[in-house]
Amino acid sequence: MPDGTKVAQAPEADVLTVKEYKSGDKPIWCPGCGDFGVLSATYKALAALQLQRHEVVVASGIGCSSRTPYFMSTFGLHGVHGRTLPIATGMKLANPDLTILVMGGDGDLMSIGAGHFPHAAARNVDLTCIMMDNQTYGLTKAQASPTSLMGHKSKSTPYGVVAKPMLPVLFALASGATFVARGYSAKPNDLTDLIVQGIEHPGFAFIHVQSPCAEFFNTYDYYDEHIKDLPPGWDRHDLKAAVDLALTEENVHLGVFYQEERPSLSKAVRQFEAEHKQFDLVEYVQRFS
Amino acid sequence: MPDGTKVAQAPEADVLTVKEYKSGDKPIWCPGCGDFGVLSATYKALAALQLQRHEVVVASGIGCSSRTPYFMSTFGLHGVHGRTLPIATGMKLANPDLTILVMGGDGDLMSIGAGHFPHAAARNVDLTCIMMDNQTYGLTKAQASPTSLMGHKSKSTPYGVVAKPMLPVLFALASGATFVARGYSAKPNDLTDLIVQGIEHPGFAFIHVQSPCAEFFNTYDYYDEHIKDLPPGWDRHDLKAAVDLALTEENVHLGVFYQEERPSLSKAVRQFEAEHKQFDLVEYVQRFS
Amino acid sequence: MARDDFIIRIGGDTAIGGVISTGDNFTTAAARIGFRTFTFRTYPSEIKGGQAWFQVRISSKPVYSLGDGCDILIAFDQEAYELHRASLNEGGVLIYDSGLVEPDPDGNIVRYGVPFQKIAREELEFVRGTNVLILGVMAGLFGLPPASLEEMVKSRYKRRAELMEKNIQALHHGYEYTKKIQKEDRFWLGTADHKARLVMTGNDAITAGALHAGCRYFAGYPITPASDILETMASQLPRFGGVCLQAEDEMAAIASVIGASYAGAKAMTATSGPGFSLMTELLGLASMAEIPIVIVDAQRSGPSTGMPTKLEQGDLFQALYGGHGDFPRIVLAPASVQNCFRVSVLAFRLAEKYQIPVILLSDQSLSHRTETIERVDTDVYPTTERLRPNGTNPEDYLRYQITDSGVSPMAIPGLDIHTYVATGLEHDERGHPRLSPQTHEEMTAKRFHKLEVARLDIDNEELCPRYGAEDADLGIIGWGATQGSIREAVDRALADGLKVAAMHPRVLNPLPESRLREFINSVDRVLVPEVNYQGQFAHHLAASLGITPLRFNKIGGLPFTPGEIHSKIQEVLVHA
Amino acid sequence: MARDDFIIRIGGDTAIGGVISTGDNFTTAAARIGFRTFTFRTYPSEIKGGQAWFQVRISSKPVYSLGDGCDILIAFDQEAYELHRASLNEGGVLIYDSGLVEPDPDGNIVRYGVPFQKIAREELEFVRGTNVLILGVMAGLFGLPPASLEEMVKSRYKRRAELMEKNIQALHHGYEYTKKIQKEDRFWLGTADHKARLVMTGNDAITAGALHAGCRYFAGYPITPASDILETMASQLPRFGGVCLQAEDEMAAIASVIGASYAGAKAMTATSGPGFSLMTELLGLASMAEIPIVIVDAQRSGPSTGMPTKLEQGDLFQALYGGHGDFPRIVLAPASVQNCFRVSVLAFRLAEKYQIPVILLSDQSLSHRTETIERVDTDVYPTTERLRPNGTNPEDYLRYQITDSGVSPMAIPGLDIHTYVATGLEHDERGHPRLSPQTHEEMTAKRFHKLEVARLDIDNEELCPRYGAEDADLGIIGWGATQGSIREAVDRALADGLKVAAMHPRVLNPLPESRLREFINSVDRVLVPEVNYQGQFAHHLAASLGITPLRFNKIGGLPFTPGEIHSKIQEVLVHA
Ligand SMILES: Cc1ncc(C[n+]2csc(CCOP(=O)(O)OP(=O)(O)O)c2C)c(N)n1
Ligand SMILES: Cc1ncc(C[n+]2csc(CCOP(=O)(O)OP(=O)(O)O)c2C)c(N)n1
Ligand code: SF4
Ligand code: SF4
Ligand SMILES: [Mg+2]
Ligand SMILES: [Mg+2]
Repeated sequence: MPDGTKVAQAPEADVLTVKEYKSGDKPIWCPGCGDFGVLSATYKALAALQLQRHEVVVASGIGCSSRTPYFMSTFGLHGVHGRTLPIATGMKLANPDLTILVMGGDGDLMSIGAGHFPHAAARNVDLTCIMMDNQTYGLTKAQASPTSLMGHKSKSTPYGVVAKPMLPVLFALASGATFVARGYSAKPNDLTDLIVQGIEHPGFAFIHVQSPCAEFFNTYDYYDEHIKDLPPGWDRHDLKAAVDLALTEENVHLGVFYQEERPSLSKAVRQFEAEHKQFDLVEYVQRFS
Repeated sequence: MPDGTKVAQAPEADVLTVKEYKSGDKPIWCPGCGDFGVLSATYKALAALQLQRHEVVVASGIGCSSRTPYFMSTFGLHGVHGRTLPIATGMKLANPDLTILVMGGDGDLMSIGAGHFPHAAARNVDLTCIMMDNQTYGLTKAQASPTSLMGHKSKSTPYGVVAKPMLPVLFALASGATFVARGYSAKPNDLTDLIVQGIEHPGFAFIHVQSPCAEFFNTYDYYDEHIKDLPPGWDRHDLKAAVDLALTEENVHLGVFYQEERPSLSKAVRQFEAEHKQFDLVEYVQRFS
Repeated sequence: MARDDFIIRIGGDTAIGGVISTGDNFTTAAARIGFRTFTFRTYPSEIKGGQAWFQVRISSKPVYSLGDGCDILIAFDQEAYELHRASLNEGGVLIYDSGLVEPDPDGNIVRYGVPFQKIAREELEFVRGTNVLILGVMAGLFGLPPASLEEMVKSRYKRRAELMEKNIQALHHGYEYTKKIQKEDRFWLGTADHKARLVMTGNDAITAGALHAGCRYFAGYPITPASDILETMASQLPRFGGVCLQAEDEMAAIASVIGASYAGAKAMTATSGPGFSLMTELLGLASMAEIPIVIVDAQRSGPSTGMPTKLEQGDLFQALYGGHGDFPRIVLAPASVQNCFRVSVLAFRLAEKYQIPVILLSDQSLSHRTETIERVDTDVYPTTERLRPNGTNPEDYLRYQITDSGVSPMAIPGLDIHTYVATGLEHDERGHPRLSPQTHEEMTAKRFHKLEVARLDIDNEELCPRYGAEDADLGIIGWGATQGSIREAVDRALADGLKVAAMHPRVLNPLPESRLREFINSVDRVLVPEVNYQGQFAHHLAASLGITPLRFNKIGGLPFTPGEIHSKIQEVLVHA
Repeated sequence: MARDDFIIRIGGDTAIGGVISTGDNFTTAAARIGFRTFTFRTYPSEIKGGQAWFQVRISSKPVYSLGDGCDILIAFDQEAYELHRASLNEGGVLIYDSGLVEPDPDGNIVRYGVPFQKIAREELEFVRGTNVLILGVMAGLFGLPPASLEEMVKSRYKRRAELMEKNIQALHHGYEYTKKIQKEDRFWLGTADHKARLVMTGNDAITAGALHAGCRYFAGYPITPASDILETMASQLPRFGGVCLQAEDEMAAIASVIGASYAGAKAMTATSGPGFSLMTELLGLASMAEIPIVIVDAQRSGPSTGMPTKLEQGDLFQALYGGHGDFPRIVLAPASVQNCFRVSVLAFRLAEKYQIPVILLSDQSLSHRTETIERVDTDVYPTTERLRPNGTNPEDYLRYQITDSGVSPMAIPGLDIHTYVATGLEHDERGHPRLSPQTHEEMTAKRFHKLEVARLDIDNEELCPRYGAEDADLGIIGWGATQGSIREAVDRALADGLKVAAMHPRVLNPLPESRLREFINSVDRVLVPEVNYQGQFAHHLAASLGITPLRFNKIGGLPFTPGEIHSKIQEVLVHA
């Protein structure tokens, strides 16, 4: 949609491998950080889909997880804390051919960004939102987050968290997301597959990733033990079943909880364009005479 | 909790009637506005509970519905658009003996205020949140709101709303609210009863009120016809049932969907106080020597 | 001698209704046959009920302001009469519903009592026709050909034949009624030039300017008095191939505008004070990441919720200085409805050229008042495209390259293969985070340097016009919608023989320094009138130019009248 | 001659670790026996890895600043050596891990190479003891009694006997090791006064001041460098009978603070730039509804996310002018850690007394550096309670009564029976919405009048001290954490025979105008040094006092050193 001529594209490698999606910059995360797994799954998903680097934008907020764009050779935007979903919505509406990934933390998307999440889901903005949930604030060094469990003691909650943890999968389902899944950073191949599906899904795809913070809240042992696949024969089109499971499970099921087809926002608004007579300014100002 | 001596209380009438809860100011709503019904139910609920006027605070944001505090003889705060829940949280934490009502619109609480709602619910702040849902922005004259139905044409959505409507009852349940109910402004007696229960509930009580905008989006006929009670034998302690119904119904069931006991935020934090050694400043600064 | 430059004010409770529409209809009819009009409207804060009023100045010559007081007052009810009686100028006309209003005797005015409601009820049996009846009376009394009004009524009810019929009847009834009235006043519309002009509000003109400039993405959240920009964009942008989004709040609105611009669209949001305050953090991101955006702030009376339906020029501080850290932004203020179009186009020009957030400060009076304006010749206002990395090898691409102008090429995802990461962290030329003192110094200087270059674009007569005496003793510097009143006041003072001049920059940051200095140096004293309490522009001028201007402030929700400024000029020059 | 006023800098990669804790431990041990200390620390932006450094100045006499460069550099690795070598003063000492660092030959410094890591690994078989080993070496080389360090190690590991043992061994190993070193430098800690002082950071002192002033509600959202105020409040407030909330964002934080204060608690929030920008709208509500709140903004290098771990004085504009509409707020800036306590108490005093939002501007250096400070005598800082409607008949109660001071009695729900509605709409004295010009004028004047009355409280020597020559040619006006460096620079310039003086107001709005004017009038020229790009305070002074000060700006994330300001003084007075 933007004006301006499409610049002749430089010849890309015939087949894009993971290497091509890496930027020169080495991730600055702590050794063992779950985000490494998410990053590598993202590289692999892009390679699997053979997406052109200049047609992909990775948008993020602020946090350890939100550093991701710097490690990718695609376009990227590292914005402010909590506003990534509306930023990405603008990108998609203005330039609907782009593939847009929103990557951020549990704090970024569910605390300061909580007000935007249900609206992006309800609008079915066509993007893939990958939330790296470490149940803590990594970058600001270990305060509680909205997904911290009750009783969790942290620097900011020395006597324990008193709020019920937010359930990201339930929150997404209740908000009207059309693709809702969970992955685990320590299972990057499965995660790759989810990201591929999320990108292919024509609407708001939410992927909740358990991505432990090795430095401040190391939950690998817990998740290694508890993580499991969705029940066999899971019907991803059964919203009620998805909601009921999300309501009771301990955030440990991996796979696609739910998927539905609904016109995406960018599709719907382009429809208006098609349906209504086009104007130019002269015609438009006519109405003021 | 605030310092300062309790001022000798002026003799109140022995029994407080609805009249005593009215301020001198006449509501400035349009004739037929649903908010009249909500206001009168609120008066009646306070009278039913015989709450002292100076121990009640009605907090609101901006919108037609948020004008409510001016028509009450209690304490009140008419703040800014969307921030009422955190304002009320501060009130309750600072002064836990107060009865706090949060009153506002679907725009105030679910659009600009959507980020605060799940957190207030998750924390189980002990207050009663009465949302007057007219599926439109009344005060700014008839733009779409988060509860407007898909396809709804409004001044701001001349080609129809493309987002799925938010489901306030589901949103509250998914966020961890411990009391969730729905009323209808045209049934003020039932609504009074819900508000009484909400105030008595020791935690976050959310009351979704269908309160039509007579001026810009008159839905009386629709609701008069469709509104019905919760199914007979409804078990208000069954979260799954509540969620399942909220997921599928058309926002028409009246009554208490769900109730649960969980320590409220103000209780929980007072507990910290009780459990830990009290300091004065001299003791405190000791640690820096 | 008949006067064809006069001011009509209409007042009444919105519960009765029709105050604004009666005024609007009269205005449109007059404008269609070539009269110049200038309106003002103010709403009560109540949702329904409370006093609204509408004012229109009509003339066969160009009009620049609302004028002083009113010449003709049409009182729908007693409260309206009481509220406005003091504003009726000597020799003026009071028209009132003689069934509802009991005016006091007053020898200085002409009074016409007509039982409007009674006539509508009893003679027309059509109560809802009261407003059109009044229109007919106004036309008869002041010489507006009823044909022009009839045409309007027809087009309005073109799909409801019965209503059309009844309204036309009411119109003529009113018109005929005036034949029974003994005309004692001297107001009479002669003939006008019959030239086709546009009647637009400031919001309309801003929106039209944006559409012309190529704006193809708009996001906003409803707020008075900016909502109609959102509403117009919602209905029109799809017709221009663009997209409009009603966002969940103002942060989401500006965030999505930043995203849309990053992705290549010219993008805008519009809001008023409270929403503008909420945008503070993201304004800084746009400046730091050098993403062009346009923000319209239709100022209203603050602080906080303040007086949402009233005007004030109170957000200048926030526009100039709001936000943490040092970052540049451009601030514009259109001076009239006609000027709104040009300044709106300019906003996009500067935003795109300098990759910087541009704030366009309008205000409630400008947003909602209409003016007859000349047809815009769009060719005069060329559109501007941002600098792209055309031809650069993607490996060598520096998104934040330090250049002479401070402007660096900006790649567009999907169109350019020059991938990069836009960021709010301090960064090197490639856009990689870098927290060294030297980088921060260089990059801060780069970003601010763009303002210095932009200053050269705007430090000119067109964007900073001067008016009045060459050799003035007093120089007035104004901004925004006060221009018309200042201009008329200067004219009156010149007629008094006073030496006064005025300058009215459209760009408030960066300031057109050389024009301003020249002006300041050419006068003895500087007066800065503005509709706010703190003298925000005076403060900015004082700090930026090292002057100590006289301040002249008015608050309360009403615009300056020419008379108020004229008196102030006299006070400074004559009585001082 | 031995020098007992010297500066140690320690640098290294955080992946190795221990840079900050080594410095902190040495500092605490020195302070415990009566030395004055002044520290500075800076973190990398990486989560793990990247260069951190710590600096401490130690003296037996009071110290006011970080000083210039460093006298002793302890390089943990090669990169640290390279980063800091140029900062090592002539005659200084380089201590380095001879297994990791290869220093260039340099005849102007003394070098002690010790294979720290190797010793720890091979001799102690305790790699994690490297830092304590270094501490032992530092103690031995510069005369700190090892007993004081031993005590610290003991208390730190009091619950882990084995670790305690190993660390004490490492400590003594390091101390003994120095006997093998030929000491060639002249730095030696003599004896100090053994007086008990406190070692606090600015954040600690602000928190302690707030607790003393009666703050019983705190809400915040984590952000560098303010997070530790939230963390301390979370652990301490319950012990004082108060409540602390980690909010979901900064808007919720300030909103809940407004609610808590409305409900009667003294309430505060703390944040840094991005969060402060998000609070803009609600700041206006607090001012309009006259609800006392305290906001700490621990400034960091902006704009946008900027350089989150670096210092800058870049949020002054936002503090003074941020927000739509005209509304008053008070802005304070503590000048040192010692001063933080007092200014924090003052913040609550002014907030409660004038029912107004008070912004306390700290910065990253002040937030995180420690100083040895004198024990606070809390009696000197009385607490203040807000005016209540005691005795008034509730029927007659006017929440927003217009009074001589502009301050009106504020009822507290539950305690007072004087119910009212606090509001952000313009309102009459009772608090009822009222949108008339007259009400808006009167109420705006009332709200701003409070600043004029508050000015009388703060326009005094205590809160606006003057320093230096009586008959100065050059007057320096500074604000915030630059005080120490300015003071030392003035001392050096006075020693040069230059006539220079300094003034350092703690209150930036309202300005202590009479003290400032007197000072300005007493000097020929005014210089305003500040750590920002635009010269924000200079701008404010220029607009407010009609002066045109010389500006001296530094950005990049490091504080002014005394030497930099001294050179500037010389440049202005000698070389000009
Ligand atoms: C407006 C604002 N508030 C606070 C911060 C400080 N901050 C940076 S990241 C962060 C939270 C990080 O947590 P999360 O989003 O879960 O990401 P993680 O680091 O855990 O990956 C916070 C509070 C900020 N940058 N901006
Ligand atoms: C920050 C901000 N944005 C926008 C507005 C304008 N505004 C006032 S009320 C309102 C929405 C009203 O809708 P709702 O909350 O549903 O209340 P209702 O009037 O329908 O009862 C809006 C957008 C505002 N006052 N402040
Ligand atoms: S702090 Fe935690 S989340 Fe952040 S980089 Fe380290 S391990 Fe990852
Ligand atoms: S506009 Fe609608 S919501 Fe507002 S007062 Fe009128 S009827 Fe009620
Ligand atoms: Mg996290
Ligand atoms: Mg509504």
